[in-house]
Amino acid sequence: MAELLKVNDLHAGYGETVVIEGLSLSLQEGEALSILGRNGVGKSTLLNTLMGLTTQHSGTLQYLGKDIGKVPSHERATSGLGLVPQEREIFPSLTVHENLRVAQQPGEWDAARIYELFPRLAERRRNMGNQLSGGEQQMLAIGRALIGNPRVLLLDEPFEGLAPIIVDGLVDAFRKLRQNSRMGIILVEQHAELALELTERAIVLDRGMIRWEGPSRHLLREPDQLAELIGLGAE
Amino acid sequence: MTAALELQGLSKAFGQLQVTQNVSLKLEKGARHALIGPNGAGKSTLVHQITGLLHPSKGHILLNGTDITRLSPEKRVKMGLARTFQINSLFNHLTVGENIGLALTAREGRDARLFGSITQSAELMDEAAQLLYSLGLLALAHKTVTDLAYGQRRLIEIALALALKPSVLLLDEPVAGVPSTEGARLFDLLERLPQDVAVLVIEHDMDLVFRFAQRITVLVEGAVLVEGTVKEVRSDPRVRAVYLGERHHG
Amino acid sequence: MPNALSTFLILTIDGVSYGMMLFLISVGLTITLGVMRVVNLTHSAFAMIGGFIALWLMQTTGMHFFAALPLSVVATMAISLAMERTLYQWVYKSNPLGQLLMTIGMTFVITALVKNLAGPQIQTITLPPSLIGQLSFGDMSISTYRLFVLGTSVAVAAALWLCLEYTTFGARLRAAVDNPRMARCVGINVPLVFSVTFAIGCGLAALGGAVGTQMLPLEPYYGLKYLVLVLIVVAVGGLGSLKGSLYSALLLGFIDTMGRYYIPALGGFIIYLAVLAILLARPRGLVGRAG
Amino acid sequence: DEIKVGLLSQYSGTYSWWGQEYDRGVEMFMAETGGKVGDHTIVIEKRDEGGVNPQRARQLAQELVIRDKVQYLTGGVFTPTVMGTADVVDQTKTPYVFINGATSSITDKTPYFVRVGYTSWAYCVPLMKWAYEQGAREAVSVTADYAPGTDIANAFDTAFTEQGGKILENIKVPLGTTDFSTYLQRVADSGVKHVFMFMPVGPMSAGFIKAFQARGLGDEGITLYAGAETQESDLPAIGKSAAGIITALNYSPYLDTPKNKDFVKRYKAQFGPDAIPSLASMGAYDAMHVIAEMIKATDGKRDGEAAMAAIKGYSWESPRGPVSIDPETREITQNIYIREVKPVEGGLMGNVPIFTYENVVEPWHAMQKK
Amino acid sequence: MNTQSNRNLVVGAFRRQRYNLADVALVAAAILTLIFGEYYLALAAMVVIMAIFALSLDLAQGYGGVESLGHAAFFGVGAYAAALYALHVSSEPISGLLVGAIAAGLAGLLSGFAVLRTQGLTQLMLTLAVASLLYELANVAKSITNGDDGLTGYDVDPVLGLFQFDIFGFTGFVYACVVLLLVYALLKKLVNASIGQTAQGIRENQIRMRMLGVPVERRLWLLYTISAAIAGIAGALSAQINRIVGLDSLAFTLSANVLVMLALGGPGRLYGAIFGAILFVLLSDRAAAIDPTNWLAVLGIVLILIVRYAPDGLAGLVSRTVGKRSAK
Ligand SMILES: Nc1ncnc2c1ncn2[C@@H]1O[C@H](COP(=O)(O)OP(=O)(O)OP(=O)(O)O)[C@@H](O)[C@H]1O
Ligand SMILES: Nc1ncnc2c1ncn2[C@@H]1O[C@H](COP(=O)(O)OP(=O)(O)OP(=O)(O)O)[C@@H](O)[C@H]1O
Ligand SMILES: CC(C)C[C@H](N)C(=O)O
Ligand SMILES: [Mg+2]
Ligand SMILES: [Mg+2]
Repeated sequence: MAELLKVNDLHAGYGETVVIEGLSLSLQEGEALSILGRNGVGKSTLLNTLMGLTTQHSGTLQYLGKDIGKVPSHERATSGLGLVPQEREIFPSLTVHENLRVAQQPGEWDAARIYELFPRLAERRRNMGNQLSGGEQQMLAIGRALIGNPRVLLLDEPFEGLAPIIVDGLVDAFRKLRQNSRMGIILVEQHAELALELTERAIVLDRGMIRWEGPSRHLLREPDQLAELIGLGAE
Repeated sequence: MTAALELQGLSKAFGQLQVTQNVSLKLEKGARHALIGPNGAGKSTLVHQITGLLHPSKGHILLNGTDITRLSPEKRVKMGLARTFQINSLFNHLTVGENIGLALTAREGRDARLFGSITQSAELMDEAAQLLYSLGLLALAHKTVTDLAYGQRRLIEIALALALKPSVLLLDEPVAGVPSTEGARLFDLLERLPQDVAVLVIEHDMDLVFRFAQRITVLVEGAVLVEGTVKEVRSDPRVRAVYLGERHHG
Repeated sequence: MPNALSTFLILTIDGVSYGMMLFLISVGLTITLGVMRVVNLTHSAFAMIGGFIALWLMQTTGMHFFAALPLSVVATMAISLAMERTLYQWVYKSNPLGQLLMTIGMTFVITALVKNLAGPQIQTITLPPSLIGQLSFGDMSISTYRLFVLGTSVAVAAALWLCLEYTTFGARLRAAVDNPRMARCVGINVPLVFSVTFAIGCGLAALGGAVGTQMLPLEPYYGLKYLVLVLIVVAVGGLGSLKGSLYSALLLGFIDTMGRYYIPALGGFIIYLAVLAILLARPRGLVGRAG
Repeated sequence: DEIKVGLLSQYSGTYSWWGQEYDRGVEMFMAETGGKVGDHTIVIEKRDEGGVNPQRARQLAQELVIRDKVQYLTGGVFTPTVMGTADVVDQTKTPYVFINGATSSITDKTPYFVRVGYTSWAYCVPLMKWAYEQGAREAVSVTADYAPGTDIANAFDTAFTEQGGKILENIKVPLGTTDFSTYLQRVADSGVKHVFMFMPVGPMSAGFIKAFQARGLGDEGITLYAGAETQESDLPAIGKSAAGIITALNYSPYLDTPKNKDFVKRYKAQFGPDAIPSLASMGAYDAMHVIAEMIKATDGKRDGEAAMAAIKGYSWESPRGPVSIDPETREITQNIYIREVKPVEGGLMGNVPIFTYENVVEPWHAMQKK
Repeated sequence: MNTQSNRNLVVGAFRRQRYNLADVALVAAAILTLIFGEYYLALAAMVVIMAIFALSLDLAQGYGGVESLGHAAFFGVGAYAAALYALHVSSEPISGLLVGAIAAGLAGLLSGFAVLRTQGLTQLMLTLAVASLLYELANVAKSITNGDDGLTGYDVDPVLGLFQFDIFGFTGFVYACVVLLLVYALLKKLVNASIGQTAQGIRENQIRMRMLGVPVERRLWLLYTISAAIAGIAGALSAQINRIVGLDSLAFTLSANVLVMLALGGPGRLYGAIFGAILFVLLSDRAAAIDPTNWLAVLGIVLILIVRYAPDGLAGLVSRTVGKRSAK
């Protein structure tokens, strides 16, 4: 089993500001990892750093054994990293279909499969990106990441703003995806239980550092500890 | 008693797409009402119409008994309507404090004053501090919005609406992106709003909705599917089929 | 007295061909400004560079007009590419106001350079015999040159429209503009896309500059002088809309021509009145894209 | 002593051709004299008027006189930029020998103005006479829509009517026009055979003439009459289509006089074989000549009144022919040449003199007196 | 935490334009000019006039986010109004300034109706169109404005009946400085007041401002009118000090120049406008004297470098080095 990602003593942030302070983790092929933590602890920043969108101050970042710390974002994307950003960031002046088309990379996912996963998008395929409802945008953001056929999928709160029934569908799809492919997944999610159910390993972040790391099952069984880890800390 | 907010047969289309179809809805004073429905059902579009950012092609909107269908957005706000946006709409390059300051200035009708600013009013500054404190934002008051994490920005979105002290408050997915514990805390805060404030909330987190709402309207493809109490809606098989799915029927 | 109808027809053709030439010169800016959101006030200077290169080629090497035309376009594209890779990297990073200043600064520098190289006097490109003269249709005669301008512009418009609306490149470009950060995340090489697009925009300007010398003669201050005209066409058309620029160039060309003939007293007013009226009625321009 | 002379010209913008030409005229004078008048040395302070900007011209004049202590001003491209300096010149009694700016009334503004260029009337009156003598009876005038244009339209009309002709229509073209098709359509529709034009030297002139020929109006036998529009520097851009245009002006580089031949030769030696002097470089050269005369008369002292008195009635031999300063009006009395654009040696086109109206006294002032 | 300190947390979150070192430096510069720059006073007065003009644009653009390529419209209207007033009504200068301000303010009020409904490029073009129309109007109305030749021949009385305008520009400079000082103080008050904050809010997010109940257009209108009136004061000053008003005071070049000044100095800071005016006017004067032919290239290079290395203008540089602006 190949190691997809290996992060060692990473320090990163925005310009001078350091948000991630000395974080290490690794992700194996076919593995799913959830990242939990309160608002503002640096979950998104971590994903953004993997994608090359922030300033990396020190530490190393390896993808398939190669250091990608200096590789530009678009090359990371074409070589197999895919991001569903927290704020969706749909391209407003592209239609739904074009939003998918620009992200297409060779592989099993294509527009037809995305439309199958989200029939709603098929109905709206001619809408401009800024003429979508919030949930539709979320679906499109997920579809856009999938159609890039990534080996590592970075999901930043993908279930936010979706109708419960869609979340159910997505959860099913997520499970299926995990059975059928060797994709590695990093999932940032505010609904901790849901995230823990879907992944085998979890990391709890606090102020850019790992506060807890272990099997997801463990936290599911210990709701008190979970609450303590991600609940309300000192104000 | 006149309703705080009343929609009468509202309709709206984008080209072929009928986003709002003959929607009628009534919020009494102090109502705690939820609007739910599938993605793209037309919930946000409805809020846009109520606040005047979009114009319905048919129907009327009444605020405390006055027809506001043709009024400009800002007039509606002055009459006691406030909203939050599903996608954050803040003053990104201003500080958190300045954001709230703008809302308070506007509410007090001081926004055109050529001299003097609200920083000179101890009362209003205390109010701002109080509001920020209640949302856990006080320590961030001096930060520029762009330097905040998403969840923190969500809270400012709500703070801006609350600062207006509205009589009708429309919340478009207020806690999306806020961790569940803090989301719950936020809803507590909403519950503690003065008794005469009518709240209409759009939310996909059913735990919160079921706890908070007295009545729920379900919107599907622009039309009202059912309206009723939590219990009625929750057990409605149609709602389950198109929206709730299996996890939330219990 | 010739009859009023044929006068009107001749004026129509004048107006349309003038409008088409405006379109050629401004369409590149529609792309850089409207699609790439770069306030490129150097655009009209690139038109001038194209014109001067064509002129220089024809004068020094005796090259034929039809050979000099594509060569000057290519040369201008090369120059623009070199500038894009260097100076424009700064431009992209600044806000609209900063872009405005930087690019106007570049126009100043180019103007001074051209003036030192070519002198302050005006110059025009000599047309080949095949473009000189008139074609007669009944009792109306139309200049061949104007027909040539018309044909070239129509071809360019069609090609561009197809490229931007129907190819993946077009979509990627728009994505890169909407949100460069996210575009990179879906694997779009944003700098490359920008370079190519920029060069195409400048190449078009060069074509317009070289073809249009009969109507807008070359001189060092060309870049500053016709800038406003070009900006007006783009604004009236609606940002980023090719169709919009086409309509607006045609409309303005037509209104200007007709106005000058039938209401000469309004002379210089007419175009600004038209702009004011159109933009008041349609603040996003004739074909305004949302967002 | 060091005598400072302020040179106001156009160094930036569309009209910077004037800057180049004034500089050359001045440089020729300096090269010829070594910049010396007796034991005084002339130092030139150049300033850029930057377009038709009377306010700026006034400010520059003020700074030149007050701050830089210039004793004389010269240059000036447009009527407004010359007029703008009037009160500064008047208050500080600084003689201003202006080279261009064709409105007659300029010299009335202050007794310290003196003209070495020409006025619209000075060339329009002979041109109208010539046109009438060649058989023109009905004509239209096409003029740029700004003050000098209006002035010239007036001059055309008065002078042509006086001869017995009739101007059917005055077509005004806004400044900055590039597409002349409509105006030419009006010309065609009017059915006349003679067109008097006035445009500022530069793109508009060239554009108009080209469009005139491209529309086939020349081929239909319509004669175009002009003044300075067919500058030798612009003729290459106008091309062959300029052939046959009749113009009237106070100078032509193809004047067949020894003085002018020498002038052209020295000009080419100094600025390159392709350079051809123009009314502007010639004017600047003469302006320096006048200033030198003033310096001589005052022995380098700052005395505006004495300087002005010294050149009233002064006459000399200019490259353009014999000239003198009218003591009353401070206008220049000079020959006006009727010129035709035709091929000259070197494969070029040029304005070749075909007739001379000698010693033309500025007509507008003469008219005012009546 | 007590309420007092909580309140201070909030109050401290508001960034304000205080008087700072930059202002002291400017006053010192003015005084030094007066003492040592006796031959440069005409130029210095020009700087001051342009500073007022740039300040007016800063209010509309730097604070209100209204983009303008036609601000000369108001400068010109103010200038012509003051000149015509001096010519036909009274040559008293201070009332002349007011007349200029009112006329320009009216022009702002009227054109604001058209301009403020739009944004971005459209707005730029509308401002340009308005200014161009006024330009053409002034050109056509030769009997009133004297067209290209420029309006001259009016007298201006001594300021306050005491200080005669002199050819050295002494009175002119001091007079302009005093006006600048007053305008500057007024603007400082304005931008720190509620209207200033409202303006920033509108610039940041119009829709949200509406959703706070602010009639956005009306507020911008107010701001734009004030800005126009101040531009009118600058124009009127220019008319009184220079004794001539040309069409160029309505021209595109002037509009473009003032925009450049503001950007050089740094918008949204007030003293930036003053820096920009100083830099631009001095630079163009010096460069033009040294090499009139190529000064444009010099200006171009300076522009490029400033935007590159001091993107928020000289004022930004200053505030970064002086560290005055309350950051973070
Ligand atoms: N663009 C930015 N510039 C500067 N600081 C930033 C920026 N974005 C985020 N931060 C800061 O970095 C810290 C971490 O932010 P991040 O967005 O990674 O948090 P998060 O864990 O994803 O929070 P949330 O759950 O609210 O999305 C926060 O304190 C935030 O204020
Ligand atoms: N400007 C527009 N033009 C065309 N269609 C639009 C436009 N704006 C929104 N729509 C469509 O209208 C429908 C309703 O959108 P709306 O945002 O109201 O949905 P919603 O109920 O709020 O959904 P969500 O829960 O996902 O936020 C969507 O299908 C959307 O695609
Ligand atoms: C450039 C020239 C055409 C200027 C004109 N002679 C004038 O008086 O202003
Ligand atoms: Mg986040
Ligand atoms: Mg919604």
